[in-house]
Amino acid sequence: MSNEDQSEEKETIRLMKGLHLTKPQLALALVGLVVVLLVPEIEGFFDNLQLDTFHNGILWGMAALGLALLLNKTELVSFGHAAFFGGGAYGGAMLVNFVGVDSGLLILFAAVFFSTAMAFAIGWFVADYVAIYFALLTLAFGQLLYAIAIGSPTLGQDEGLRLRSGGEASGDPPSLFGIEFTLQQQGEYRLVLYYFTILLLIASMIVMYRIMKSPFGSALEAIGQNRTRARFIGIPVERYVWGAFTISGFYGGIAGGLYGLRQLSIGPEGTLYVFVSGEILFMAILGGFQTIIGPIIGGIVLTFLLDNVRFLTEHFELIIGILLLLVVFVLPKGIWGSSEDIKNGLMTRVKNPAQLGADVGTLQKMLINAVRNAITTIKIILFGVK
Amino acid sequence: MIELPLFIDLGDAAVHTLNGIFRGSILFMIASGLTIIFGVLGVLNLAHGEFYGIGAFLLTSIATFFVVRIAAPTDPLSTAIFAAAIVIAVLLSAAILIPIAGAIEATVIRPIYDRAEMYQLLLTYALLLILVDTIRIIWGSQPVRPAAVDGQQIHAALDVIPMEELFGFQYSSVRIFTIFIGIGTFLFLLWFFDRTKTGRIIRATAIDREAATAIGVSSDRVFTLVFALGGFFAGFSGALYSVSAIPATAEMGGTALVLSFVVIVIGGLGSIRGSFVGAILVGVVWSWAIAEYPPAEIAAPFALMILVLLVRPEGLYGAWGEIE
Amino acid sequence: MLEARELIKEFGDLRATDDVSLTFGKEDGEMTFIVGPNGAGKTTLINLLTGLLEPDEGSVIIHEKSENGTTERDITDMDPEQRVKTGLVRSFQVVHVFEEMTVRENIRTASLSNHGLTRSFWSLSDEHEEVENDVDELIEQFRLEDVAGDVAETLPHGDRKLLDVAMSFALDPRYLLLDEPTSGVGAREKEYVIETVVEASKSQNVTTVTIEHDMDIVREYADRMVALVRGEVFREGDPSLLDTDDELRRTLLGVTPDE
Amino acid sequence: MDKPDTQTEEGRADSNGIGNIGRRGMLKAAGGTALAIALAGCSDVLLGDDEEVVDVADVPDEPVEAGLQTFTEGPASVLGLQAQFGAEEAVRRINDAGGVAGREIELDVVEEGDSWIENYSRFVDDGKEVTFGPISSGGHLDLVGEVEAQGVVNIATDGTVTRMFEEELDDPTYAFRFQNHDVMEAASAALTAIEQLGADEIDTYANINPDYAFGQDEREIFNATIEQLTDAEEVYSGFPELATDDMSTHVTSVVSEEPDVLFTSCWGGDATLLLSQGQDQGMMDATDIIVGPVLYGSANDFSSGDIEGNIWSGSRNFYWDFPDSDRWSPGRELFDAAQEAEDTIPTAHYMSGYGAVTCWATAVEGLVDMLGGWPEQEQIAAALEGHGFYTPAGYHVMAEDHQCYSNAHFGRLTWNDEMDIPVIEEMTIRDPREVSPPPGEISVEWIESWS
Repeated sequence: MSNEDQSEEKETIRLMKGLHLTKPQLALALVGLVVVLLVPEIEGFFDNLQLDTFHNGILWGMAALGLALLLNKTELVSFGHAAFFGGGAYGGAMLVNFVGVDSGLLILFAAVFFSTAMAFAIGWFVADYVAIYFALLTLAFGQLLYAIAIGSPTLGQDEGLRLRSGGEASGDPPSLFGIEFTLQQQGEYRLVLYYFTILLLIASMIVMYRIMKSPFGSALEAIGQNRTRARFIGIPVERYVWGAFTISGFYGGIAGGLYGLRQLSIGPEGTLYVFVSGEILFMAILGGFQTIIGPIIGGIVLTFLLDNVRFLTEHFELIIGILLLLVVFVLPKGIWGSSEDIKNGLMTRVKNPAQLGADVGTLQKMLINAVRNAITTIKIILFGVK
Repeated sequence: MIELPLFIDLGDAAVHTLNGIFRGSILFMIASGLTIIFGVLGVLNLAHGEFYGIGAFLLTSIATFFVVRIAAPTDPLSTAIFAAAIVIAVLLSAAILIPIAGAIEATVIRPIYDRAEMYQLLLTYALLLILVDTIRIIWGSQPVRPAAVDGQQIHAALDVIPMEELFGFQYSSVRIFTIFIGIGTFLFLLWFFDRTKTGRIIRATAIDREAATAIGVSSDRVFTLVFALGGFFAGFSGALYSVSAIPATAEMGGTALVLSFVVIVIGGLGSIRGSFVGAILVGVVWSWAIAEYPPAEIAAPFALMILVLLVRPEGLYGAWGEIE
Repeated sequence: MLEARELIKEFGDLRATDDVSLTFGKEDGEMTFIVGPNGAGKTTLINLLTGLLEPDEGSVIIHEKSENGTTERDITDMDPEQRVKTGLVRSFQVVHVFEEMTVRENIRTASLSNHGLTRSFWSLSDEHEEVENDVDELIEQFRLEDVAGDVAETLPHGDRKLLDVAMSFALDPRYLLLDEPTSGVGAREKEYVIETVVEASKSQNVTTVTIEHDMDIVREYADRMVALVRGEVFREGDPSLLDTDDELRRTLLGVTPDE
Repeated sequence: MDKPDTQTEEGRADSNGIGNIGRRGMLKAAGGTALAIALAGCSDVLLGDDEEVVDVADVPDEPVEAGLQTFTEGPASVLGLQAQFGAEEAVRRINDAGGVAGREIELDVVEEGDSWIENYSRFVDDGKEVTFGPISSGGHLDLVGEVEAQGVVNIATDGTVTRMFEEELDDPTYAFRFQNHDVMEAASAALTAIEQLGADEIDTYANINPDYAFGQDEREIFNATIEQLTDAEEVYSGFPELATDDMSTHVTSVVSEEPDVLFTSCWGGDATLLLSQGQDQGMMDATDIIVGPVLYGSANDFSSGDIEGNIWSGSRNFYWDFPDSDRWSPGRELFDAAQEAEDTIPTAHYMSGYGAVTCWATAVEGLVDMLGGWPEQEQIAAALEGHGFYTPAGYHVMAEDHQCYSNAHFGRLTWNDEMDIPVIEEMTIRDPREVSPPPGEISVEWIESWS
């Protein structure tokens, strides 16, 4: 879907204004869409493919997509994005618990409204800050919300809230599009919600694509690259960062609201804690935040890992840590962002097998360097800096 | 049997404050490393809290090794020997972190200095996960304390040192010493960066990496040294905390890290003075918040941070990435 | 007409501008050059006028012609981005461009802002005809055609300077404040850069205020010259003063008439 | 000291306790199957060589796949690993006794983390026939809706949300809880304090509870009970952050208030921290009695210096040395098994895992006997309601509200120098009817109805 540097010569197909795909890209997009739509059908055939995981992965990915707007354009690292994901989830849950609403759409609306309002409020505080201060301040706001949720008996403290009818632990799921579901029809409810999610996913990807390609997107990019200059071409920097932050919170709200509707039960640990913010951030980077589809892929992949490695080994943190390490060194543009590089790399090696020999050489050099570094380190520790 | 000190006499307010200063001293030793590493290397090390955790666990193992081999303190001499063993255990725990941190810097941190912030965060987060699990593999996932001495925790065995005669009031001697060590660390760091050659080289590197390289300083070595130094102090404070019988857990690094963020943001990133004042402030405010309004326990440090940032966006001693 | 009125700015003990009062553009399209030794407060003055710095005392006024004479508009408290909307635009001594954008995107972004389009998040950046026309024109005017598709950080220095100025022109300036547009540019390119800038200013009748160290350039292009020394206005008047005023020559060039 | 008038080691009276039921009687009550006997801990005596495995044609050949989600890491692993050890011991015994109606159990264990729903769904997808866990109370609330919807029986090992089966779940089908109605332990704590000090002697009390819903619940019930029975007034209530690293400020506050009674529901590392910092600051001298329902859960982490003073601890529904293990070998055998397999003192959470598995296995075995074939989930769920069974802890009944009822243990926490471990002495055991509301009633309302 993303197609940042399409060359004019290639034959493209225009899906909508500003959205042109080459034939292979279109084919890939269609295959992807079909796969996504068929996940509920095919999950039974694969041991490790779970609709739950896939669905949640998409939702986390949507939150990461909102964050990618900040990362990619304004070059700001938000380390408190769980505030909007969790804010959305809680916003929806509060409507269920305190107002007694059981319409899924209203719950989602409340979720989006609540998290957008929160992003609007927090954005006012943080829009002036840059670099690591921005990261730390967003982190502080995120933790403050976590502290409020876990300390408030009204919000259920660590137990969180249920989004089932009456807010009860085994109530019926909310209604969707006027359809009522009983507890036993929860599977069907989730299926409907899944397809609804796909619809919203496609819509939000298109919207994000357009935002990134729009004059507003250009202005944000200008802000990211040189705030002073942006100011002196007449861009109201803080207001625009505030706006981008709010949009990003809006995405977090949709994702969090749908997450609440999917889980039907939410708590602070899983939606608001600082490491949740970290996960959202890393999903965006893992998939490739410079693309539209990257954060979604990052969301699905990391969620898949988190859900599955746990069943394989007790030491899943170790495994995931090593994988992230590899991402930094081997796939800096993320999985999706690097797909072109990987393809090119493979093609060169197919055409020119001698390259493989050079690879071995590079690897050798890297190893020798690492050993050398280690020796220097020991020397420094023993004898100090020169 | 050892007499337990009672210090009700001191008055609640003073005890709450001392409790806060104690915690602040521990926090300072973690945060100072974080802030120096950020100031010189420009990397916010998310795995920094794990150095603290590893220090705490190392102490449990090393102190246990000593405790089962050395006579329990009964008279001044045996108390002195015992105390010396514990001091050695603390220093040893912290010292082990020097090669650990140094090796981490040289192998995985060094290649990412020129990368964008988010990659540095991602990498150090990966390190955090790896180190947490390494702790679990070595020490297990349940809370660990050093072996008891005749049923007493180490600090209780050491609390026979008469505080009342020394200071005129009753308070845990180990805690008092920890506070002194915190202040000592602060003064040492000021002296180190101001007066010593190595300290000045580090500062020069922090201010202008290229200029420092031009005058013949190996920035690689400086970075390794600084990272190892940060690891040392984090481990040191973890070890000290463990001496006070606080159970070491694999997760302790996370909480310490987040609180250290609060401290260095309040103080100003890169400022040693700032992190000292910030740490004591966070500790005391936290302690008083619990005493006056218990539900504020978790939120207090973050609320304080937001408040400070609203009034002084660059932190109390805003140094912005240069060591001060 | 742009007026600096009794501007004072202190940095600690240092008074960077000391009660500076100046008026620029009594006639539209006037080209004023500011000269002075290092640390004379030239850049500070421009920073105060454009809003990068806030003065400790004094004000910045724009005089606007209207049907019933002129009206004064105090812009001292305005943010830089608001001042840009009044036509007060600047360039920087150290090139400030969007390094990872192409030349075209750089100018386009400025132009989008000028057309008030940056709030639009549904249209596409490159689909606004009026913007594209402006961008084409500026690329031609600043002779950047060959590098239009190149990323800014890869450009040679002279082109970067031109790009910086071209972005300012994309904002339809009425007052253009240029901070050493030729600094760091090689001798041969210098002429080319300044000529291009002057040409553009003349053709659009823009009032310019330029900081310049090269006295030959000042002699050749200035309508008027202001010399700042230690934060104060030392001389103000015709550029020929550079040749006639001995004291000025001494202060500025370190030369005495005898030499 | 006056003898309390409830059952004690010396004065067991009530038929619901295990006291006056002989082993033969128990065998009868347990349904007589080899499995039930093995799980009650009497295999060596009663089974001998003639163990008889139920042989029914309709029982599948493959083993029963079961899943347990528990905290294997993090601060709560102090509880979670005990539950895992207990469940594994029960599984071992079941398999040694020939399985459940001939089917062995294969138990998969996964870290519960904060993914209760995902874990359960995964278990169900993987074809687990029964699931156990979690430890987390919040997790249990998350989970039960899922269990009810997906219809594979889950027996929670902990998940102490008082209102869970009182208010949240009306008419549950598949979700059960073996341990523990926290009302029983909090009320026992209050009763213990009153027995020890006398109702008239208690004027003030203080609370230190972990800052989450469980801590709030325990405090609420303790306060309700003590205020119902005495004129005492609460002088301090602190909620240290869960798994905190410093409680000294809370301790300072308690010491300065000098309450007659301190109640604490801190557990795991929090319990050791509270007691050791309490020792540092003289908290044991500043209070007349400290009552903590879950203190013994940290039995493996205490040192003798931590527990000096008048500290009384609960052990929920199980204490390995009650009745005295010299006389009651099942307790000793379970202790030895835990020592041998994991070098650990089995605590109440060991029983959480053990009891949950036992509850399910004995019910299913009985059902197979009755039906002559392997039962459906619905049938198992129905059979679990009202199901009574024995473990080395005594008799338990899974009531119709899906909350298991067991005896509550409370006694003085002391150090056993001989074994060099903490033990509980002067154990008082309370019938569940004494300290738990009847199914359908709300705990606090029930306590407030006492006269």
